[in-house]
Amino acid sequence: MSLLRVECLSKKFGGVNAIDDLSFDIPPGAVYSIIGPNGAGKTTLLNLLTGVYVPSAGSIVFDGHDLTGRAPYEYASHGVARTFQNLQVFFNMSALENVMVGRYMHERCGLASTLMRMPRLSRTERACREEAAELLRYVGLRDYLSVGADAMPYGALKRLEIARALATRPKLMLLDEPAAGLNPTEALELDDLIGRLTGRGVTVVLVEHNMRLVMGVSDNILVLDYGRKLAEGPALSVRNDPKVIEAYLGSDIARDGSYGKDIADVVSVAVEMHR
Amino acid sequence: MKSKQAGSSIKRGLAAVAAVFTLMAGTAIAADPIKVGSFLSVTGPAAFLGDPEQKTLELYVEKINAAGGVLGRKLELVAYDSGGNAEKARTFVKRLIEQDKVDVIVGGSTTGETMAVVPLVEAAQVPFISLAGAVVIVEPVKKWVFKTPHTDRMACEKIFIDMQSRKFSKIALISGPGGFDKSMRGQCLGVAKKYGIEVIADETYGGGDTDMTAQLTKIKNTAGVQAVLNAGFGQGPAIVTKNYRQIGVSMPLYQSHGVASKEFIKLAGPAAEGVRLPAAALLVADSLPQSDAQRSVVVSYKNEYESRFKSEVSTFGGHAYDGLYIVVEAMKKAGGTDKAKVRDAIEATHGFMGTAGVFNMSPTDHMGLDLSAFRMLEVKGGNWTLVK
Amino acid sequence: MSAQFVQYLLTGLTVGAIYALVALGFSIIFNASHVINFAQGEFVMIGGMATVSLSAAGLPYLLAIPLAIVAAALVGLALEKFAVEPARGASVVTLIIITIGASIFLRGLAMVIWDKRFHALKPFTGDTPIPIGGATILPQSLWVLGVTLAIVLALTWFFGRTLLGKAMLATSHNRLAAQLVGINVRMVLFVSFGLSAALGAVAGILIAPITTTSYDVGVMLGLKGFAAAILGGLGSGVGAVVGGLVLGIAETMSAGYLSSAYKDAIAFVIILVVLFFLPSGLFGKRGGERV
Amino acid sequence: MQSRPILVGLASPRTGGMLALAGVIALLPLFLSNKYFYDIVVLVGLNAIVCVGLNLLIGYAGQISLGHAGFFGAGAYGSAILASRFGWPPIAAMLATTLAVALLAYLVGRPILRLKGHYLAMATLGMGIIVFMVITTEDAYTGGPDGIAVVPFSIGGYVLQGERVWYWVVGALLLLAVWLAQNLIDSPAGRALRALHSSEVGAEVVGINAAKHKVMVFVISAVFASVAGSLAAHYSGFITPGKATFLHSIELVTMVVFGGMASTFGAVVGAAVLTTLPQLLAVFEDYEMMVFGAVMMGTMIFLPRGVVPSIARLFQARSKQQIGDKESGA
Repeated sequence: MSLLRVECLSKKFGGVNAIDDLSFDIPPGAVYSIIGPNGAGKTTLLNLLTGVYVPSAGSIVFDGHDLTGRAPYEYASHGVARTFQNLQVFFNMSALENVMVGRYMHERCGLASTLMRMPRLSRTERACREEAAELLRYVGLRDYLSVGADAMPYGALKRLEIARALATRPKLMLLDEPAAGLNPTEALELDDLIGRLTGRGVTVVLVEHNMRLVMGVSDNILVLDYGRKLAEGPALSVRNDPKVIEAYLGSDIARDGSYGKDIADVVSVAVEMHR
Repeated sequence: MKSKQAGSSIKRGLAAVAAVFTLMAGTAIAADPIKVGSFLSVTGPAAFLGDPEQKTLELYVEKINAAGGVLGRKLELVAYDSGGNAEKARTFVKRLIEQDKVDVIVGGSTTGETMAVVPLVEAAQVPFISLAGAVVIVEPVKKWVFKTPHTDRMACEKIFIDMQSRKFSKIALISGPGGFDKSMRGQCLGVAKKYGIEVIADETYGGGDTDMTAQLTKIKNTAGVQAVLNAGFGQGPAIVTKNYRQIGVSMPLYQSHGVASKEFIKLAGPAAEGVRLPAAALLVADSLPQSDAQRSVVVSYKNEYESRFKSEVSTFGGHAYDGLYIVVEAMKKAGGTDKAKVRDAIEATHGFMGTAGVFNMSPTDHMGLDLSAFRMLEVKGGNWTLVK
Repeated sequence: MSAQFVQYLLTGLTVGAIYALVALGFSIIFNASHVINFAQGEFVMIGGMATVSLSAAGLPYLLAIPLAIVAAALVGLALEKFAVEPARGASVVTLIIITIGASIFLRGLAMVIWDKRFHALKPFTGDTPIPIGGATILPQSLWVLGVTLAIVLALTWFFGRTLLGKAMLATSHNRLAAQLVGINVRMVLFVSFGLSAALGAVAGILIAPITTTSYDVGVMLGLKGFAAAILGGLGSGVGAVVGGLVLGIAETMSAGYLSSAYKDAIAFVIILVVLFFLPSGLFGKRGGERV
Repeated sequence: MQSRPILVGLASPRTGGMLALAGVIALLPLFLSNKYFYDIVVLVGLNAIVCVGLNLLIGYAGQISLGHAGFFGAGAYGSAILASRFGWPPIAAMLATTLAVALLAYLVGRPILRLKGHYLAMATLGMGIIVFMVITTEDAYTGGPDGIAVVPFSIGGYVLQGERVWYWVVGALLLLAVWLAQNLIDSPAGRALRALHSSEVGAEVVGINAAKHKVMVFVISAVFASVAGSLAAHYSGFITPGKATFLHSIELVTMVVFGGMASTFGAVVGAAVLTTLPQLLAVFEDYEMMVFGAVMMGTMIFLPRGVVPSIARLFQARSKQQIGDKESGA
């Protein structure tokens, strides 16, 4: 049984296939990583899997519901949460309020009782506040409870997004490059955090360039190249797949040098494996 | 935290405003001079009305004071600019009544602002002479409200009589977006039948429109139209007149008294030749025969105004002149500024010769002009001339 | 019937050309600053009124017109220098309110310097209507169309061929990148205000002989220009021109064939419908934000 | 964050601000020496009600509207026509009008709130102008540009008349409006609005239906404007299309931004300042317009966040500094 089933998914942007006839299954409880060179379509795929983009073809079935073509908030209501590579933090609020927004689906009430401020609302508000504070502590942001998001450091914002996503009580959490821009210590802490997420019963989809992180936590890895599936399988088999090494070595350097460090990572890992 | 600060700063702000208010209140103590209140569209789309009206009031209040005032008291003019906005006019009239405690109000350039303040002056029982055109101001009669300009209905009638004499029975109407335009359009449609005239095309244009050829082309292509009447004021009629000639319409064009000033001819240029409109004798002051009873009044007003402000006289300023002098005469008759007595005296105005004609008011007629006060004018050689 | 159509078309093109010039002004400033300059209409007014007063002072058009354009451009530069520049970093809405304040200020100033009356400007080359296919057109309308065309060509050259123009274009695409390659972004902002003020002034001068001018003509023309710029797609030069022409023609056609009372409403309905299907206007930038 | 003691709760920003506003409304009559001043304050109150609603849309949800004078005008004319021409009881006329305006806002809002930024500004502007044109053109019902007289407001035989009575009515309604707005802001829905202001995608992926919320707040703000319009019509006793023009829409937005976006009390202050300013500036006569424009520009240049937030920030900075001084001194 799979939590998320993707079949023949395609997305075209003006004639270019960003995602091309892609199919895969994600079982519940796993950490499923998506890797690939820059421009392989990883973020596009995440946008498709959360309803931000509407697919050109194919279907997305989550937890038994066909969500193809639905809006992001409908994905969320079925238990899909995500973080963003380009942060989508609510900078006009405090950290606590950011997480409280994440509780929205479980707390909202009718317009009339909102406007009249019924006592019930005050109670749920208090509970919401406490739960949000708890989540901030859980991701290690206890020092930032009442700090404005616009005054928080980058690393903290990344974890803030995770806390906000957790607040929706997701079944599936998609993390888009959570380690990018973090220092090695923070990246290590992330390792631990992802481990704890699966401990809570949340299935994790990880898009990441940091190969040590990916190789360390993943149960399964999907390798994308030009929007197509290059390889899929457990970390070990993907590591040894010559096509993967070829894709990384052969194309990425020529295409774009901006992720030099990641490439070096990949190369070193790949070369190590080949010996 | 933020909004708590906010709350206390509002309090401070409001207290400051209130303090200013009380200061202003303090200035209104002396009641020695006779206070004439006014609110006029000195700016905004009706500025061409309000501007000469304000100038006229200033000029003649000064003149009357220089000659010793009224009943031994000086006149004091308290004037506000309503910008043609009825809401603003309402507030300023409250200010005139409550704050400035004026004895009488002469003002209201447009019908909209006049009608908006009617309930206020009626409630406060202050004599009010409006300078706006529409017939609704004095029909039905309101106890404290009078007006000096001819009504739009009279303008329609004057024009239709002229059309009748030229054997026109099918005409087109084109009107602007303002209250004056709409009201006159309504009145003309209402009285047309009485003069055996049928309106077979009825077009409108918008405020700030730069071109009316589309509407005029439609009129031109309407079969049977013998003459065109344009109800409007401001720049609209000038553009209509120009476009009219541009697309080569040959039927006679009538304008309303809303453009009764030399400025219209200047704006429309040569295209204005042959345009007819009904207006007060003021526009043709110099060509009035010496025997004309109105001549001395209009010539002296024209000369006073033009030498002081170096700009052409208009009938609009004349309405303010008439209003001011009707009030002054009434105060003299009433022997004071008692509002009820002044009102009665205004209502009893009889045979007063103003720039618009002879005023004969009565309890059923709070304007007091008849059709004879209107003259039919035609533009000839770049000037207004009397149609014989 | 067809003569009627031609007449509506000619009228629509003339009016539309003026809207297009005003819309171009909106777009140029928008590209440089992402601000909708609500004082754009006042440049139109300044152009017309300054020409009126200069030619009344005895200057021939050949002198009065360039002087009026320069005057408007100076006002545009001053607006940038003293109102927009000091508020750098403020939100876009704040900047918009500043330009609304500026437009009220300029209108008030014009009222004091000049007066509240309408003024006529003599047509550049007479006012004998020229017959075209059963319809007529004023020589001044030809001036409007011709000058607009010339300006569009000149702007195409300016943005495509000159260094400054390319710098302005680059800034509109990516301000940060432009700054990084050494473009003086503040200079671009400054120039864009001067340029669109000059464009506005030209529009005001061209139209004044047809419609007369006064201290508050800027309000409606500014509004229509804004509508045209949005219809065409903000920031797009082609869009501004097409938007202006479409708006002008839509207005006259509705006045001619449908209802003159509702012609503006019809024009706005057309804009709303276009935006419903093309949320960034006819030629606006497509594509959403990247996440 | 633990549950707070009751006393602190009372002094919370919300309650504190409400108490302050109530205090101002209660005490202001001490300074109002005649009906004219009452009139100004009533107008301030009516504008403030519109601005409090508009601020929910602009300041919190981040959606611009340049068409709210249209809703104000629709409210005013709806009430006026139903009550004065068709003889409905004013309260019924007002309710029916409010419902109709809410429906209008809903039908218009659904398609146009998909637009963003300046495009939304244009669409709302166009909608407002269309409402205005209907009001001026359909003169058989609306009286055209010259406007129509409106019967006084009455409830069950009691007629609301006179500036003083209206002062208390409008004061109470303003408090109610502020209370409703504050309740909305401090609720899940309010947070959702602020969230989609900051990042629509971010809000959507936590389950917020952005389109629905935008339409909801658009309708709420339209209802505020419509009710204020209905009241204004009955209060004035006469209405003209002047209050439905796009210039008035811009004036309303200016009040909100001037007072401070995302600050309910800022909206009230903005309405107060910009409504009274023309009265104070009347002494400048011909220079009034220039001074008004200059005040607007100057304020926004030097207090770009609007009067209330900028001043609040100033005080915060100062009090922090004072605390710092004390600590370092001790």
